[in-house]
Amino acid sequence: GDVKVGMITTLSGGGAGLGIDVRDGFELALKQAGADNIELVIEDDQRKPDVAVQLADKLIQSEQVDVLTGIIWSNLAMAVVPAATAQGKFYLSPNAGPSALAGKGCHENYFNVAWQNDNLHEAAGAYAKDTGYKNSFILAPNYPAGKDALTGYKRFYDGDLAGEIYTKLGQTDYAAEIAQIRASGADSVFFFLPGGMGIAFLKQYAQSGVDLPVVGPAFSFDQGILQAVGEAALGVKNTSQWSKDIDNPANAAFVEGFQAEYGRLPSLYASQGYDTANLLISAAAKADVADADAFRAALAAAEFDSVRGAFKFGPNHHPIQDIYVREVIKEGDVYTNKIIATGLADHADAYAGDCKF
Amino acid sequence: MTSLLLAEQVLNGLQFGMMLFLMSAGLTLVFGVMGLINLAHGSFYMIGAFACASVAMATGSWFLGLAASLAAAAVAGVLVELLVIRRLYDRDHLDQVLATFALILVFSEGTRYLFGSFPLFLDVPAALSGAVTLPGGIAYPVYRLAIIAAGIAVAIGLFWLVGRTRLGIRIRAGEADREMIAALGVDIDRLYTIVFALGAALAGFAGAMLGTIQSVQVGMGEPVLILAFVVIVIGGIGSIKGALIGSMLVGLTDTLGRTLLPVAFSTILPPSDANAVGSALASLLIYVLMAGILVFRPSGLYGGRSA
Amino acid sequence: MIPERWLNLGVLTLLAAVPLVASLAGQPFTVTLATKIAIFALAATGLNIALGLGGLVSFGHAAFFGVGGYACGILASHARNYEPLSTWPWDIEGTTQMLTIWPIAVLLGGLAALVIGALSLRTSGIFFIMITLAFAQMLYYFAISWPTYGGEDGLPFYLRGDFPGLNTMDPIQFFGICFALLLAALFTFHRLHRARFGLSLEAARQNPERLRSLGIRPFHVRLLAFVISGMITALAGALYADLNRFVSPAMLSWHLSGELIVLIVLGGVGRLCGPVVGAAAYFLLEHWAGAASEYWQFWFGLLLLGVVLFARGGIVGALAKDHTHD
Amino acid sequence: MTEPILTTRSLRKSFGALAATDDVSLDLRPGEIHALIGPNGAGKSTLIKQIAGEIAPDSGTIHFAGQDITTKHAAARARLGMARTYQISSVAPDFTVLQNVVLSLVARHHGAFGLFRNVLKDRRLTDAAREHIARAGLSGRERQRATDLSHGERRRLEIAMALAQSPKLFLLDEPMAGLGTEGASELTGLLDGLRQQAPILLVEHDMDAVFALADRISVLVYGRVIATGTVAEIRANAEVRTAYLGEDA
Amino acid sequence: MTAPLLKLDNVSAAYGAAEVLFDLSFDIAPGEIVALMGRNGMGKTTTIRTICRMLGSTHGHITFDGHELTSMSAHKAAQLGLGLVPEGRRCFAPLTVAENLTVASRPGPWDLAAVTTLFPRLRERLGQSAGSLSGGEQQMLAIGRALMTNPRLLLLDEATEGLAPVVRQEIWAAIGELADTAALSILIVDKSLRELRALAHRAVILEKGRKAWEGPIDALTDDISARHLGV
Ligand SMILES: Nc1ncnc2c1ncn2[C@@H]1O[C@H](COP(=O)(O)OP(=O)(O)OP(=O)(O)O)[C@@H](O)[C@H]1O
Ligand SMILES: Nc1ncnc2c1ncn2[C@@H]1O[C@H](COP(=O)(O)OP(=O)(O)OP(=O)(O)O)[C@@H](O)[C@H]1O
Ligand SMILES: [Mg+2]
Ligand SMILES: [Mg+2]
Repeated sequence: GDVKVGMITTLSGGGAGLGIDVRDGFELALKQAGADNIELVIEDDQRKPDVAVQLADKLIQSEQVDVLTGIIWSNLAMAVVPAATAQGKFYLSPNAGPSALAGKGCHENYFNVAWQNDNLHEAAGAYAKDTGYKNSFILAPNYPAGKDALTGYKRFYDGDLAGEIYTKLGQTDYAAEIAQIRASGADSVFFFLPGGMGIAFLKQYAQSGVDLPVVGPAFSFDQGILQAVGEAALGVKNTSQWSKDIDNPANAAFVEGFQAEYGRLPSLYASQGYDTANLLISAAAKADVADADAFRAALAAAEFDSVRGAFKFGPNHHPIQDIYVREVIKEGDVYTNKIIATGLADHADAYAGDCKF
Repeated sequence: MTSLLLAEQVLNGLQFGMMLFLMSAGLTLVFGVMGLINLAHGSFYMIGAFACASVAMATGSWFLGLAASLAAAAVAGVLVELLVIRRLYDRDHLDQVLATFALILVFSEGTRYLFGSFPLFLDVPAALSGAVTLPGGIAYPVYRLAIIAAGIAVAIGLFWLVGRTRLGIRIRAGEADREMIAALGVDIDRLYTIVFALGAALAGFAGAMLGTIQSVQVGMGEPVLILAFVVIVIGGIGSIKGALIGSMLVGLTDTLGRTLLPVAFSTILPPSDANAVGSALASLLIYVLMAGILVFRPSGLYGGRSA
Repeated sequence: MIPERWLNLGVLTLLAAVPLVASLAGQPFTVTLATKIAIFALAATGLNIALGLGGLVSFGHAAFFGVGGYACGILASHARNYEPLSTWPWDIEGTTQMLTIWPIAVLLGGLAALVIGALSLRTSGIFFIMITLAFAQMLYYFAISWPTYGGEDGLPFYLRGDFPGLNTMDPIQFFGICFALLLAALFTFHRLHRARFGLSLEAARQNPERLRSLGIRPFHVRLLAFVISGMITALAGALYADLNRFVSPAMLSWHLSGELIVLIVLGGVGRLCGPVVGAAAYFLLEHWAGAASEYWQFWFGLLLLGVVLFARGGIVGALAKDHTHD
Repeated sequence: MTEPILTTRSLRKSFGALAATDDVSLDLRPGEIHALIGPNGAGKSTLIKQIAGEIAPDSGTIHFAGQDITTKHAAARARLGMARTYQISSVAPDFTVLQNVVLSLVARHHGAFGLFRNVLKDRRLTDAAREHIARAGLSGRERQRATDLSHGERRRLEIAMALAQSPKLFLLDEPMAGLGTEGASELTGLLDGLRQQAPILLVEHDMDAVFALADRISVLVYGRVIATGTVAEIRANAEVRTAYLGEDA
Repeated sequence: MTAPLLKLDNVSAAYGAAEVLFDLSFDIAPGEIVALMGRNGMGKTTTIRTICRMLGSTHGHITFDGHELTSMSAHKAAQLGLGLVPEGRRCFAPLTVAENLTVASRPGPWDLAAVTTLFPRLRERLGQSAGSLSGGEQQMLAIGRALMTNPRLLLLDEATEGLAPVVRQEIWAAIGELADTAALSILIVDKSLRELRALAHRAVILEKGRKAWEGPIDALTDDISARHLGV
């Protein structure tokens, strides 16, 4: 049946790149599927939680959308999702997956198509363990997502910690942290520093003469950002549920289609937007959104070809999926990633048990 | 924590201070000397970084990029002064705030339009890359030493310009009474254009220098702006010496706070709480420092005036 | 050029009438937008007392906005979860009653303003701007890293507070509440402005030395102004939390402080309806520009620039006859 | 003999090596005009500032209306009944003439903390203010903003504001400056009548006015009082003639 | 007769909507001292500000040494040789005395040495900030600063206000000398009629922004001064 979708995402200011990729991925999927039964309204949240809430109100009240999607950041999701689902709308998350919405605060109408926030960090911890690291130095910004990251890493990593640091959100100089890493006797470094923080850290790390192996979640090594890090990232291992070299027809169609449409390589976020749209298309084909129960069941079945290959939802409507370990390589002039291992297979999140619809 | 590490952290603190000084030098000049609250300082910083990155990418030469950053920021400065700022001198400070706030939007989105939403690549040139071993065995990145050198050079240049030249005197006179200095036969309009462009060029220079080891992206100027204001306010407005000392203070406080507070708290709290609490406090520390200094010295460390 | 009084009347009538019509026409989002405008106008009216009358350019009013917001959010979320706020030394329960929450928010905002003001008012000019920023930033970083109430993620509480006899979840009714409070604040501003206090406060801005030699200590006058100002802004914060059913550290960020200043300057510093006109212009522009282009902030910036350059004394200043003191 | 209203005892104030006020003891009795003259930079304004409480003396005491006010702040002194004018006009520039004078009235008699009543609609206040404005020769200018006044008009506003304070003591720092010949003679007449209301400490370089008005004159040179006496005594003082008056006095 | 150095031709001026000066014409010859007189608020300062281009004229022409000033910016006009001692001194408060003097100096006979010889008081205070000077000292500084630009026409607006009688006499003497020896033209506003009579060659009296009287100073009878100046 017909579905009206409201997308709230970050299209201006800092962090706009992520939202733009999600949007482009989403639109590409709609276009490829020729899904003209899906009407899309897009709004820019400027990365401000209050603006996001008001846009949600607008989409729900004035545009009367059936489904919301698009939010990039956990704090914006926390502001929008509970209110939207409470009003009986569906929310499909193409990126943020705060733990509060996966466990006690879960909702039957909330589907996360990307990951629960901890997932990639957990895979990094598992990889560190498999590789035999015994003494990791771990760091993340001092805010909830940062704390989740370190907790996630520690959940699967079982060696010692040479150090654990929370940096300031938005910090750009890491000389002091790097000095601590050097002095700590660590054998590896795990970091979660999204956006410009990660670029700054890696560049400074590369200049510092410290050359311990580095692991991190995909966010600092994704297509959009990798060119800015440049050589400093070469060889770094990072964890991701997607990579452009995953070998399946859906992914091939996506990567090729995205490059043809937008003239750049797709990113992790684009893949998530793409999958979200395809999930929606599959559900809309099976059920009428007016029949909420049927539509919900159609979403939960997740019968679409994910660019990640196998994809299914767990009991809390969060993905159960493989998470890969990638290595940053250089292909010609372009820095990109190559899968080298599977960090966690068929992985669900740690909070599903707390979720009762 | 060993004393060697402590020494290294002190060095890092001073070095961070130098970075802060580079960021605030242009702001001190424009703000302290011309009395103009220029929120768009961060935009010039960004323009410098983007100019450097794109020219370095196109030509392969970082040094050409650096030159381009100066030129681009200065040109932007001249344009902004002629088209906008010039009309605002005899207005309320607040009009300047609003206008330069609007300029931030224009520059940020303009840059995003031209360069896209993704960070640009800009890396340390081969000549300045790698680390050297300092006496005492601290391995220290060459590029950071270059930043220190650049900071010192800028400081000396500004001291001379503002304190020792007639240009400096005239600008300060212009700040006190624009109409009067014009009536004495000084073309204060042109002087202000020059100074504003110089301030912008300094910001651009800082953007290129620091962007090289940070990230070159839209919005990179905003955090810088606040930090730079903190620095010059602590030091006292209009005082280059104050800006220098303020930078060092902020750099040391921030760096040492970041590294020592978690250690200090770990004596009373379990390690991961200690980290969280310690670093939470560390991120407020420079504001505590600023508020503390201003409560006891209401016009900063070296400020005589409260413009 | 029209007399300022007529302009004010027109603006307020418009602000009341548009949501009414929109509500009848089934355009609830227009009502939400008007509510946002009214709330920000309220917050900015608070700031206008300090900034417009007293010349105290506070770059930290987000602190009070956030304090009010968090007061509302914390009380409401405790009430919704049936967890007492504290059990020692007293039992304190959360509440969802607006009539209880408001006084608490206002009181806390006033208290915060008293402390911050007492320390900050030792300085002046840019130093005042920066020290108020410093205090707000302290609160901001504290809120980000304080996990109890969500840290950076913020604190959702799903439903608006209750007001006797009204359904606050109905956009137009909630708008009514906000608009009434805005009118009350504007009335307060108007009276203060014309009273001995307003006269002294303006004199303290123009020439503190002279005021002192006439027998009034500028510090006392300013401090009171700052406290009143903080209280009104805190009230607006509580309403804003209710509007979004959500609070987060973003309410404490320096962007918000800056935005409040921008609203006032845009509308007209020290003018009664400056904050209202500023908020309306700002958010409507944002709304329309946002719909027009991905690079809307560029055009929005240009528009703002145009207003500053060509409308002296803000929009009100450009439209209304010079306000003579009568 | 009546008690002096104002007494300073051994006041000292230095700026670095410069002794701007050096052991100054003087007094002001009810009903008198005591003129303070001396070369530029002698320390006259500095002395006024100490009496008004704007700068603190390094040592010495000041008594006013029977109390020791040495450590009281400026606003408290004003409320005790001290009014002063500034050598360089100091008014609220964006206020109208009327507002400035009303402010002055309010500050002296009511304080700042009236939050509700519209002061400018209070007829008692505005009528009184208009009267003071008229006495200072500014009638018709009530609605002009202070910054838009001419220099001489602004000097008159200063005087109107001091009058409005209805003080127990006037400290006037060069009130004649900028008034023009006609204005100066008008003001001379005004001050002449004012001394009955409150005594005046008058700093002035206009010797015509000083000689016409002063009951006593003190001469300040390099921060020290070198002579005090009647008009005739001071005119005859050779030291004063060379240090200050020049040959045409 | 030589060509006038400064010539005002039907000049009107206004502050925004408030018209203050109406159709004013007069001129000043080289070496001539002209006194500009009038009660408070009659437009003396406004005239001087208009000449200096601190205020635009709404009507009429001002020429200085053959240059049309009317469309010129303030600094260009000053560079032609206008030296202003403004009402209210307007020293640059945060700058030191020495900086105030040198900030706009131009080469010529008036240099730091000459000015500090005229005002020994300033020599003692060269390093002090101008804002902390006594009123009279600031007045000396304002005069010194104008002389340091080595002007051809000196505009003195209440330049002796607040100066001690001895100093004032010195300044009057100096002014007379300037006009005689350096052929400096002077337009002077001052309250002391007595000195003006002794010094000036001619007088212009303003009333409500209009020229009420003009003539040689000797023709300024008590009758006229009583009518226009109130004394
Ligand atoms: N803050 C200060 N720092 C240094 N010197 C100062 C300061 N204030 C005043 N002085 C000096 O103290 C002396 C006395 O100044 P004051 O203003 O009292 O003089 P005055 O007698 O009023 O002179 P005038 O008749 O010129 O107004 C002057 O030489 C002045 O330069
Ligand atoms: N900025 C202004 N805006 C409006 N009116 C002004 C302004 N400045 C001066 N005026 C008015 O213009 C008239 C002339 O002022 P001006 O300063 O030229 O007088 P003046 O002759 O120099 O008087 P004084 O002897 O008091 O210095 C006065 O009535 C004054 O009120
Ligand atoms: Mg004096
Ligand atoms: Mg005048």
